[in-house]
Amino acid sequence: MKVAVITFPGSNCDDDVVHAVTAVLECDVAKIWHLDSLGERKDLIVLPGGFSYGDYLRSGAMAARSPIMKEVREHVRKGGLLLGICNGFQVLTEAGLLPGVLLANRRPGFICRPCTIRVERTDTPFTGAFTEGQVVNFPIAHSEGRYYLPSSDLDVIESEGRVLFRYCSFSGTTGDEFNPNGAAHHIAGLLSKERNILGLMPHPERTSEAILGCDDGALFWKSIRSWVERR
Amino acid sequence: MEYLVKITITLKQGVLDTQGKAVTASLHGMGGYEALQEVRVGRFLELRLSAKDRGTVLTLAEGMCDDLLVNDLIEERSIEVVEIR
Amino acid sequence: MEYLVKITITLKQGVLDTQGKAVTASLHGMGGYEALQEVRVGRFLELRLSAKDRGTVLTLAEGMCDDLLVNDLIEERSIEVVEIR
Amino acid sequence: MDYVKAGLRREEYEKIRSALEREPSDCELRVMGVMWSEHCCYKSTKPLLRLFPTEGDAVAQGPGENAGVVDIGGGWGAAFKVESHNHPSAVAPYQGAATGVGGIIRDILAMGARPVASMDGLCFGAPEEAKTKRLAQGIVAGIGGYGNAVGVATVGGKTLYDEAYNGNPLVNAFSLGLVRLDAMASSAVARPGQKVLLLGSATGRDGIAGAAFASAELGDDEKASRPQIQIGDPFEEKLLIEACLDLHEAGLIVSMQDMGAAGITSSSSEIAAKSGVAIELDLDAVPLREADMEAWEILLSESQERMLLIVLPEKVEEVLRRAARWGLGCAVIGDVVEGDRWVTRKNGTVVASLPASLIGEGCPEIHWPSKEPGDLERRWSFEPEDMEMPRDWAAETKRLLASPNLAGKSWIHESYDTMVRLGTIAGPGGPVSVIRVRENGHLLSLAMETDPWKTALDPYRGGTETVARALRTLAVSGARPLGLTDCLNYPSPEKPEQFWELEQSVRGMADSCRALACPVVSGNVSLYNETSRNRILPTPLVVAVGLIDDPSGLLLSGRWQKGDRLFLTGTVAASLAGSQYQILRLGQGRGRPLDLSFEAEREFIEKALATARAGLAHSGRPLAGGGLAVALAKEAARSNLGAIVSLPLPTRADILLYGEGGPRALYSVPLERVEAFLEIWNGFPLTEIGVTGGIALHVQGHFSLSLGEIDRALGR
Ligand SMILES: Nc1ncnc2c1ncn2[C@@H]1O[C@H](COP(=O)(O)OP(=O)(O)O)[C@@H](O)[C@H]1O
Ligand SMILES: [Mg+2]
Repeated sequence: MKVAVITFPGSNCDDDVVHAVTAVLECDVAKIWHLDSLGERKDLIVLPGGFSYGDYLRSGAMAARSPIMKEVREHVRKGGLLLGICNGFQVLTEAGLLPGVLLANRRPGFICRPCTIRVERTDTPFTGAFTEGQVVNFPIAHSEGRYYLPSSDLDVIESEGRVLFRYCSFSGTTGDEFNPNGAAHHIAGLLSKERNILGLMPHPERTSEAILGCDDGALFWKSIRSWVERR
Repeated sequence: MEYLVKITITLKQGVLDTQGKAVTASLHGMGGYEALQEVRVGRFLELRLSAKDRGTVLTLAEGMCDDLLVNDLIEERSIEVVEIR
Repeated sequence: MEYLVKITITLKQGVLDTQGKAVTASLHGMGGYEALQEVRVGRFLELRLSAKDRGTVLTLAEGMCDDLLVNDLIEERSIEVVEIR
Repeated sequence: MDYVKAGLRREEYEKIRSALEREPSDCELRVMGVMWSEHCCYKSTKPLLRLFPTEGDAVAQGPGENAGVVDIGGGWGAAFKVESHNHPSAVAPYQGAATGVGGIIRDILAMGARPVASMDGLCFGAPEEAKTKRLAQGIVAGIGGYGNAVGVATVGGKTLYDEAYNGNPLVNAFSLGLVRLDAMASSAVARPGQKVLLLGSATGRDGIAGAAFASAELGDDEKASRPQIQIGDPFEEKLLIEACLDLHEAGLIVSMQDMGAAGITSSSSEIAAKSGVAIELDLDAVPLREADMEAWEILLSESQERMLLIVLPEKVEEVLRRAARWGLGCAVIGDVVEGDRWVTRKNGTVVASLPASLIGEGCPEIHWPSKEPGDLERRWSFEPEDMEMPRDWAAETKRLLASPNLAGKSWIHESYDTMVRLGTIAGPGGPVSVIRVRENGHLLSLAMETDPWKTALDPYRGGTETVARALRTLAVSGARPLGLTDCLNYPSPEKPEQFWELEQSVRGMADSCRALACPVVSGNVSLYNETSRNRILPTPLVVAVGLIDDPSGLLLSGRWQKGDRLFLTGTVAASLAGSQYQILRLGQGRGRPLDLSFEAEREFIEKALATARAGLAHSGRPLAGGGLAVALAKEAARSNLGAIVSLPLPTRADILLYGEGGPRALYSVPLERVEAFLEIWNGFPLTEIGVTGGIALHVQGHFSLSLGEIDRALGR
């Protein structure tokens, strides 16, 4: 499997994704500076977390307009997988590759802690190794994670089954008290219509190795590999 | 000619402004500001441009808003052009 | 009476505008905006207040700026009061 | 401009004049005024700093460079340092704290190390004051705002409150980076013929002469004494980190130097003096944010996110190319030549020409008079009987747990990115922070400690206890200490009683370091933390760094398992002097803190290390603020498990429950390992005090608190 992680100026989880994917899958992961070209065809492109362009103006806005995004769009048009984590999710919405926007947390301010989310479906490129309804711990670290979309559009993405992860309790129930940022419909992860783009607020790379206290994230990377290999 | 373009960006009605709410709450907490009903937090940009006329400036400014400065899903803008030289 | 207070907050001259720098560079990188010389990023606040007259409103607004809204070490403000009802 | 206005004393001015054999120019006077400020040249404390032991097996770089470096095995070193940003944070809490974080990160970077972990030590004023809340919120937001964005994990810290810090909060920023020992950067290797480059932000009027500002008492009218404050740009800093490491790894730079206090002046003159060369700067080549800046403004600007590079002429082009790729400004601003001069020109004329060695090292030391305070007797006169025993132990314990100094600090550390870089094995929330070093397979333990209350009562003993506590914390986690860094936060040294406190506490720290074989590899001094109304408690803060070779030898806290036996190692008879219990009850410390036995400390450290390495305990916690009762409660809360505890009563119950000081720890040991545990601790005071289980902490004869009550008290 060929993976590329894009580094925008200010990205800071790029090395983490490279490490986690390499550690779990033992495959080659290329780290690509935003001014460079993607090179050979990739199976998966990751837009990592961090503070691209300082998160100035609006999170993800400037990265979404950076030159490499042209190639990224080309990649998804051909059916390649695209994953945006945290700031990467913000880039995806700002780039119009996913609908909606991530607003300041319900209680303004940065929040970093472990976080439980529920896997809503397993027939996707990103979740094949999970079981439906499984609760996993992917930590969060953001100040703008409140997913927002006008409610009629929310109905559309729900009816299309595009909500892949929701914030929930340890036992899998959803509710405002388990929603760390006030995201609409408790959305933590959202798919594109074609299912090849995923925006994910929590960080699977932060729980991909047992030494970090939890390795739920490993299943996430393994899901992607199985899907790529089956294709 | 040199122009100053002032762009005021506000959140659309209906989009919950958590920062505004937090500011309102802290002002209420300080006492003496019971008269305050609501604060909404927006952005103010000042652009310096040189262009041959006001019309060009406005087109450029609109373009920059569309391309980067404003997110139409949640934000509204108002643009004012001032000639400075 | 109800008033709308519009507060525009900008960085003082000489204070590093980290956001403006990044936004300017980003717009330049997009091509087509060579006419742009500089962007400065500030804040815009809209307050809804009820008070008996404009003078009271202005005093309150100034107070809130001093107490919380504006960091006068690095920022400048301009206040506009609009009567809405 | 006269020398007094420049901040120089007569003696200093005379020395400059005789070294120059002429009157110094205005620009030179201003430069020297800043460079010879306390903040830059440690003139009041140099003699004291010499007391610290600075050598040891693990020391790869002791004090004197931008940061100390210890050998952590496998060819790797850890570069670390703590630095204060107290005065700036008092006037501009967000920006002051943010730029403090940025500054310490650049010091680490200047060693050629990649910064990977930060910690913050915060002292705030009385918690109920509105001003304290405003300062605390701004400071915490600034630390998070900067640290989160640059992608360096904040893995722990320390926060305390006391009215002595009203209007004078302390912000001590610590950072640690990893560097290959054979690729450590040095500021002593510049040679004639090389070029001087400035990388990063353009130079503006911010923070001009901030170092001098940091070296004086805060004025009563803060606004009047506010210099142009520095604005931090973590986005630029992130690029600067990547660019510098890129250039360093590619072998494109000879040397680099961060620009902190006194900006271009200190960075360039330091390189010149340490390398034994002259540097000539052309100020017209410095990229400016405002065109009309004067020479001295350019020289003393503390604009953030800049680094000075020394580069071979043939590599300049490649450096400029790479800088552009990283989106950073970069300009050639001068040359390295033969001699001992530091020469700067503007518009073709020389504006300053000083001996390089004079600037950094020439300042005459000041030996402030020292006098033992007259009130020691009174400070020390305290008998436990002076305090009534609590009637309701449950209420007393809850009150202690809920006190701002002991309650949970999640509102602070959850606003920090504690996990980025995937190195955090134990983040904030326990006594020790642990990171993994993927490069060599080892772990590093970090412990930040300060105890101003005990230091105020007895500076010497407070100093010994502060260092010892950090080393105990490391040992309990299984880490052998490699070295430590310290930040000496004090009021003005010019009052003889205050200088005595400074002196005595440094002696205490130094004796502890020597006796416990932990060299000091870096540090920082912040004096004049007082206003006309208030002065801070003497607040020496340390961060000790220790190594755990084999990750399986790590022992953390908050990990009780059902049926574990609980042991208190160390004496049961601690002291109430300066304890949190006493502070809470009396509003101040009274009495004389315990005198440490270094022998006992050494024994404790060896036994604690052996315990962790052999994996004999599920959980271990050194006793600190709040003593045994608070340790039990915190262990129970974090383990989500109760315990039944019964205590011996050779002393007053409050001393036993809440007393502090000395080498003591609370261990939870699974039944099958009790025997081996006892064997290791044989010969050291040890008391079996209970067994874990249930959903309440039940201390027989004293109190019973449910886990819910404990959580609520701690604010969890
Ligand atoms: N300023 C801070 N920054 C980061 N972490 C902090 C800070 N202050 C306190 N903490 C963390 O909060 C926890 C509780 O603080 P404290 O009561 O001092 O420690 P302990 O758990 O040893 O009693 C510690 O783990 C500490 O690392
Ligand atoms: Mg330095």
